Amino acid sequence: MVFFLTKRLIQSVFVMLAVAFLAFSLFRYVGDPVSQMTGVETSVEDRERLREDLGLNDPFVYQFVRFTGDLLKGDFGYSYRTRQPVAEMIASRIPATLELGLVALMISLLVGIPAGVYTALRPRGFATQTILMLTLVGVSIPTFVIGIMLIFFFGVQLGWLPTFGRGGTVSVGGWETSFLTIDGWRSLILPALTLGVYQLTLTMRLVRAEMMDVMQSDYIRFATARGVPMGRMYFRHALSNTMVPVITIIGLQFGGVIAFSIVTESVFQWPGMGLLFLESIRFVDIPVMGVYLVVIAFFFVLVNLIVDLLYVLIDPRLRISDVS
Amino acid sequence: MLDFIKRHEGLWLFTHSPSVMIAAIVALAILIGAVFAPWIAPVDPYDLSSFSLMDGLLPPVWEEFGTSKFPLGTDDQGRDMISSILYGARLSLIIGVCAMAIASILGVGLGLAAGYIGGRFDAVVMRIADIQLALPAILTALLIDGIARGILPPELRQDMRVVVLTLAIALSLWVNFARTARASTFVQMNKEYVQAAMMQGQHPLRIMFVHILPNILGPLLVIMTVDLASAILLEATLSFLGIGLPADSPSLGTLIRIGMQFLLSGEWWILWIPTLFLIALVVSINVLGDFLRDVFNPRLR
Amino acid sequence: ESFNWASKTDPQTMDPHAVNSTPVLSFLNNIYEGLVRRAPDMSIEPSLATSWEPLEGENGWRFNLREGVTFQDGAAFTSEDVMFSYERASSEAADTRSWFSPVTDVRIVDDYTIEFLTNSPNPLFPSSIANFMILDSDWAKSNDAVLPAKDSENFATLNVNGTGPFTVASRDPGVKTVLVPHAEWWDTPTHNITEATFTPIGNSATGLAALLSGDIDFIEPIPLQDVEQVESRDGFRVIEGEETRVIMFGFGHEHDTLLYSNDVTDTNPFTDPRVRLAAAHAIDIASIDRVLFRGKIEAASQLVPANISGYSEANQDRPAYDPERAKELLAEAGYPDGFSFGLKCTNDRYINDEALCRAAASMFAAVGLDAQLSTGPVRDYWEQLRADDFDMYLLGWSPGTFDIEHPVRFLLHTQDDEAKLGSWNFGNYSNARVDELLPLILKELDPAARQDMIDELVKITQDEVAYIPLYTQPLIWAVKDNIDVTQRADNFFMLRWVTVN
Amino acid sequence: MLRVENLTVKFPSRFGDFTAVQDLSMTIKPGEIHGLVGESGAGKSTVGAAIIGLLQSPGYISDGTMMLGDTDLRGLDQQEAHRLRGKRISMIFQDPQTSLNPLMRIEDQLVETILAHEDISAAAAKSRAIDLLEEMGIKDAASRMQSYPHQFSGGMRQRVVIALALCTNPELIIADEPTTALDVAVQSQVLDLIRRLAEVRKVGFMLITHDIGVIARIADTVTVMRHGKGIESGPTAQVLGNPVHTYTKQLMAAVPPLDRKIDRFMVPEKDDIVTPSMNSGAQAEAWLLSGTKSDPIGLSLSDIDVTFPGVRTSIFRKPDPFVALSEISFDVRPGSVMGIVGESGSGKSTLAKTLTGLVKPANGTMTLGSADLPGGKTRARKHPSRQLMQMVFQDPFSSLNSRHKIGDILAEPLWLYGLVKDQKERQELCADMLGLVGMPPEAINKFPHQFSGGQRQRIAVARALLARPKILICDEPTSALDVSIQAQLLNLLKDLQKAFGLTVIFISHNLSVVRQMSDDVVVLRNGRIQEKGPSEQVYEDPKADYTKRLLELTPTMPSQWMS
Ligand SMILES: Nc1ncnc2c1ncn2[C@@H]1O[C@H](COP(=O)(O)OP(=O)(O)OP(=O)(O)O)[C@@H](O)[C@H]1O
Ligand SMILES: Nc1ncnc2c1ncn2[C@@H]1O[C@H](COP(=O)(O)OP(=O)(O)OP(=O)(O)O)[C@@H](O)[C@H]1O
Ligand SMILES: [Mg+2]
Ligand SMILES: [Mg+2]
Repeated sequence: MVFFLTKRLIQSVFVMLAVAFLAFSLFRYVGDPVSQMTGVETSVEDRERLREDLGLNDPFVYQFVRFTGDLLKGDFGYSYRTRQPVAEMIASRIPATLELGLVALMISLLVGIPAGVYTALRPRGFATQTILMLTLVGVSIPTFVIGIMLIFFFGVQLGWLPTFGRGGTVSVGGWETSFLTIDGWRSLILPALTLGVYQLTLTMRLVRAEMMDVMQSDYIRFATARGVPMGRMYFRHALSNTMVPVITIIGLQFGGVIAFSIVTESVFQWPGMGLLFLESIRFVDIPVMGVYLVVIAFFFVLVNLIVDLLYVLIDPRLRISDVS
Repeated sequence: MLDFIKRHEGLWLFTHSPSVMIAAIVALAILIGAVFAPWIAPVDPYDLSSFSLMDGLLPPVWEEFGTSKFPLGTDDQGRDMISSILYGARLSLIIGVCAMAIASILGVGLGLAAGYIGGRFDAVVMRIADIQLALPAILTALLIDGIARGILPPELRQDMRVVVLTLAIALSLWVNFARTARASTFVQMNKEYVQAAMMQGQHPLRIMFVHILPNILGPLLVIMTVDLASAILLEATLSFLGIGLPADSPSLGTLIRIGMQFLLSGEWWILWIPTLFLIALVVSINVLGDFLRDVFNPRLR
Repeated sequence: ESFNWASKTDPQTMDPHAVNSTPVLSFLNNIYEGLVRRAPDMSIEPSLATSWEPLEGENGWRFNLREGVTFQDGAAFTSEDVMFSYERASSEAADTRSWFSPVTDVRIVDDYTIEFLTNSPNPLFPSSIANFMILDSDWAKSNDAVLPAKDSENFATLNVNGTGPFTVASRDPGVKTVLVPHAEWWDTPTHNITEATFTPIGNSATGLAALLSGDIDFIEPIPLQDVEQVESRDGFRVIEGEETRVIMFGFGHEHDTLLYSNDVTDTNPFTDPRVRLAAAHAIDIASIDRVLFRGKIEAASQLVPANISGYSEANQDRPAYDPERAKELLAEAGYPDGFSFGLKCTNDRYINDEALCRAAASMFAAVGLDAQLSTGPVRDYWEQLRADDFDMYLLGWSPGTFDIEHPVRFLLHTQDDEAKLGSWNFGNYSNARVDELLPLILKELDPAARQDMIDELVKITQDEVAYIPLYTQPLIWAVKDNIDVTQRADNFFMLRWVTVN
Repeated sequence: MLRVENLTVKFPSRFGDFTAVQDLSMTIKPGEIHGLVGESGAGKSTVGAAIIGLLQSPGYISDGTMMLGDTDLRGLDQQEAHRLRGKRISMIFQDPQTSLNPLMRIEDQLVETILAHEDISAAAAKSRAIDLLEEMGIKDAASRMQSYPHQFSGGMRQRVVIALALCTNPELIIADEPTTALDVAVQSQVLDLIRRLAEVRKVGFMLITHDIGVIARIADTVTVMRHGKGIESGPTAQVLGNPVHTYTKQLMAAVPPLDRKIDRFMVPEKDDIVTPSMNSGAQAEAWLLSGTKSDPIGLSLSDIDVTFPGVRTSIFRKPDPFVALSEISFDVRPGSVMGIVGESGSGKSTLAKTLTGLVKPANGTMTLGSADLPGGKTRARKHPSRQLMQMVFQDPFSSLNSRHKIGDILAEPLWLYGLVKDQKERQELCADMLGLVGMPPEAINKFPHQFSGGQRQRIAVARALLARPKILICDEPTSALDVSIQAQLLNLLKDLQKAFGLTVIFISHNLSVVRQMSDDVVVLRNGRIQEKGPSEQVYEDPKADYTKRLLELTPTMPSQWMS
């Protein structure tokens, strides 16, 4: 088990390095930072001087080594656009994105899992067919359309919920959270829903498929044959056995949550990393884009390490250490 | 005929589920419309002289001020909505199908080889897949866009946008194929027909593509449909974020992006007609994908 | 009263000398002040200087400073601060450096008098430094912000200390910035704001929704097509005006060949004024106005709108929409079937820029000019233009000095890197007489003589179709009914003119 | 106690209703073990499922009565039926590997079952569970109960499964192939346990199996099923020892005896399988014989070791390799049949893979005829042994590529080894070869799924023969087949071996089958040879303890029952 985790850790480091390289090497080609950093009336010499100062004229390899070196030192550089340290900018946006992603994930799990179980157990019911059809439509509508519709319906027409931003946040030890104020929660509902709908559908369908698979398995038939109560059978026996594939996919879907959080954040003006990233694309803010990539990769790797740990928790067969 | 249908499980199921048949008809209709757009669309949206700003913002024919010349109305440029949508579906489908094709060829090839060869090769392919997974599609699109910008001469850039977008989408989808192909290959590797072929001394490529591939096509087909749907959506999303196609190349995504500007202004048709069209297309592809999933995994029925 | 407003972009920095862009300058004008400031009608009025007069016997201006002004941290304002700010704003690290290119020296006369020497008589100098904001020299020095930050942040990037009516209470870049009134402000406040919160909202649909749901009180700009919707709702109002920005098409005057043509590759037809005029005749501004801009634009005949000083009344006609004439002209020039060329446009810089270009391309096509349209974000647009990577391009220009000399200097004068002239004249339009007139216009103090020279210059550029001026970009602000705001033609939003009823 | 009358079960499908069980009647008394035998697809499992109310959808009981004591099992609603399951009827499934929930401790699974049916405290349930496990022969039950299923061996797991079925004292236990997945030794223990439980606890057992030996050993009464119908029923000794019905007689004749070697099997007349007719494969036979350029060749192995890399558990320590075969040496005489027996996991398949070059031995040498036979990847793809050695695999369902037509599958060796260049000739030869193995030649245009297991195995044999091999390796070629089909295939193999002078390596875990087939035999255990020698000698006078024990524990029928 320790070995299993160490192995994953080493692989993760490798993934991180590769992403750092990609982040750096490829964003070198996107646009020209100098034209973004300077205003309308800056002269050609001034531009050239700035280019030199930023090290943009140095050889590619040299720039990359400097980039990774700085990353390792924890020096993430300064934004071309705001001139703030990138580390601070990103750090201040992480809570927003993580809380949004978390709530979206919670919605997707809390609704998706029961719905998946229900539709697996009653595969032919009317409700099941309706849910399946609705979710199919759900994954077929682009996220941004869903977001805008929600805003106009709940924000403008009904006026129930805020239309943008995070609302009131409270700082807990430097972490700006929306979880502690009513306003914060109200602001969270629409974006989380927008982001969650897609994930919910995936979760539901996955749980359903796995559940139907597991329900056919010998140990479920055996449990039925010895009269284990139905509820216990569905949730204790069947559901727990669907969890390994389900959390695998949820871990992988993290990438999806992040990708679509870019869209959601842009629609809801949600002050998270995705919004920052979009802004930095618009301004060719290479340091922010690069670090964003690295941070995303880091979270991805982290989530997948956690998933690996969860496997070990869920599945006793993986606890190799106590096999005789 | 009836007997034939009865014998073929898939066909039989197909003729017995109305929703799947409707989806197939819708998908087929859209496909035909898209393929034959140049012949059936009243106006060619790429021919700038074929429409005029003076016809701009006309509503569909059933609304006040609508004219039968533009049954579904016009957009802010005076383009006929029907033509835009047909050409839009054409472009979206081209991008989706090509992206899916590239992704499947790349993914299946790598996945199959990884599953077959195993060992270090497998590890390397899967780590590359991990890296790809860590980069959301939008980021991939930007990266590809960046490379293209770096290596393409300027006069090609505009024309290459479709190619760049297709590549970007393909790159963000191949992992699915690779993982599935690899997992299925692992299963097949334990089947004795593969061992028989290996033992006979058949060429590895032949074993992979002639023996194993046909046996793992089922799950791959399912992924293909699902990924076709997501490729189309991804194109729309990228276009919405302004990193997709330019506005004068009408894909369903750019049409919706343009339509978004008229969400509130009363010209609802500019947004909603392409949106509904996109939803109809994606829903029917997904329904077909679901259906295939059922056919290939009878246990889940 | 508390007040919430939104706009598309967040000011990148709080440093008044670091970035020379409208969002930054507009925002900081609420916090910092210059020696002079602009009134709602754009005229120059005293601010930190109570009066100013040209120097005698020398080229330059003397400014008499206001006494008893304090910075937001309580420090007193003196000529030292002006001197320091000048040095800072004209330093190499500053993006505002070019404002001071005519300045040869600055002299402190006493605590409340300061003189700016220029290399030639410069009647426009006071109005050209309306956005030159003064910060406290001690504050900057003690906080290590002597120079504007260029590739890293410094104290002044996030913190402020101006003399203006508002100061920053909290700032979360890209998310929100809260301003509160500066209690010790020297002028009498006309606003009734106790706290003002600014939020950047990039997506215009979201912004509009935020306004309509009451989450914000004011937003700028809103999409033209939504004006009706906002006005039809109870409790909201749209304030329309004309910005000083003129939108135009430019040509690659000095290009030998077309870059993006499928048919004409050996020559550049746009070097022929008849072809340029044909292109101008092909544009149907009226339809563009009606369909794309919902009747909210004013057609333009020259590079500045009518309310800008130096506007040439004598030349206010623009080429009429006349496709037939356009075809004739093309035939005369030797292109009876037209030709194809590349048209470059932004898609996120000006109002409806992409739609405009698509419409224009279709209008060009109607006379045989087959425009290969390429639109893209502004992020690398200027770079492409600078690299001469265009056949025809879209440009919008707002005269920073509110005088016609500004576009002449940047867009019409032959490119001259030394003298920093013609730096945005991407196609390098060049006319010896224009080049000759510019310094004369700059120096001339007699308004009538000056106008004559300007009229001549405008006439030349119109005859040669140096650019195709299209229209003046509209300003569309949307507010709640209970808010009074004052719209200024430079699209600066001044909190001190806001009242919440 | 259990009385089933005229039970009929149907599975509706788009082809109409399929009757899986028809008019079946039987009774089981308390303490009685009632065997249900019959070949695959006879409907045995369906009967069990119908009684316990777990028929797979869309199956339904169309007719008949089922009474458990005074309870009418057909009259129960869903909930009543579920309450009755476990309480009064329990079931044991074939595979102990998959019958237990891998994520739950044994204790939890036991306690939950007891608590589901009885109103006692959790502590009481736990102590009951401990007693029960100890009764099942699991030592130190209290602490072992804390383990997860994967921490138990197969036999122990099946004991746990039985304990689970027993823990609420049901009247009837339906055991569906409870020992099929187990070793003979473990099987024997489990059978003893069942016997004891029936006697001591007076539980009625319905023992479903296709292994007549098992029935003979412990069943009191037996029902023979075929095509969903009960063919014959009564006390075991009477039904099996003195069968009345022809089908039963044929079935008995097809069972390979352990205690003697017979020349050919009596093959039951079955309507769905064509009996091999040697005359229809004349062309193929001639072709095969014409290829015999030289005499049969032999094979010898000396000191073969095969290891697999162990599971790595630490980055710092290299894992211990897993030794699958160690010091294997034997010679296969040219033209003879070498039998290899051993329990599951003893390394039989690994040996076959080593010979065929799929696995590389760590040590030792192999020689084919007089030439050296390189192992693993060092054997070139074009090495002559690739053609000379062919293999028939265990699983007829996976050894043929289900996406290829039979014709293509068969033609592959001809094409690959360049034996027949002409496409049409190849097809003709393939069709004729099908005749040789007793299949209709039209089969070449069909796909594997259109054939039964026995037919596919014949196709596999045909494929092997089409390479014109000198050596045929058969890795458990009949273990997935019914006895009657097994008998046919074994006859076929014997005939072919004689006709073409093949050298055969015949691998099986079934001692009786190996005895029938082989000239020499090697007994494997844990990768080591326990005994080798001429087969009659090994069977009649085993030297190694292990061989003796194996022979003893294999369930057999009293020899007087066999004609
Ligand atoms: N769920 C089902 N749907 C349709 N047909 C079924 C189903 N289950 C069983 N059958 C059919 O019923 C018949 C009897 O099957 P059953 O499983 O009872 O046989 P069996 O005697 O237990 O065979 P085996 O020894 O292979 O387990 C078979 O022909 C089978 O195809
Ligand atoms: N590729 C492999 N990697 C690791 N261990 C293996 C591998 N193949 C086989 N083994 C192990 O080698 C041992 C012998 O396996 P083998 O398949 O030869 O047994 P067998 O006698 O054929 O058993 P069965 O009757 O179940 O087919 C088993 O313990 C198995 O787990
Ligand atoms: Mg069965
Ligand atoms: Mg084996």
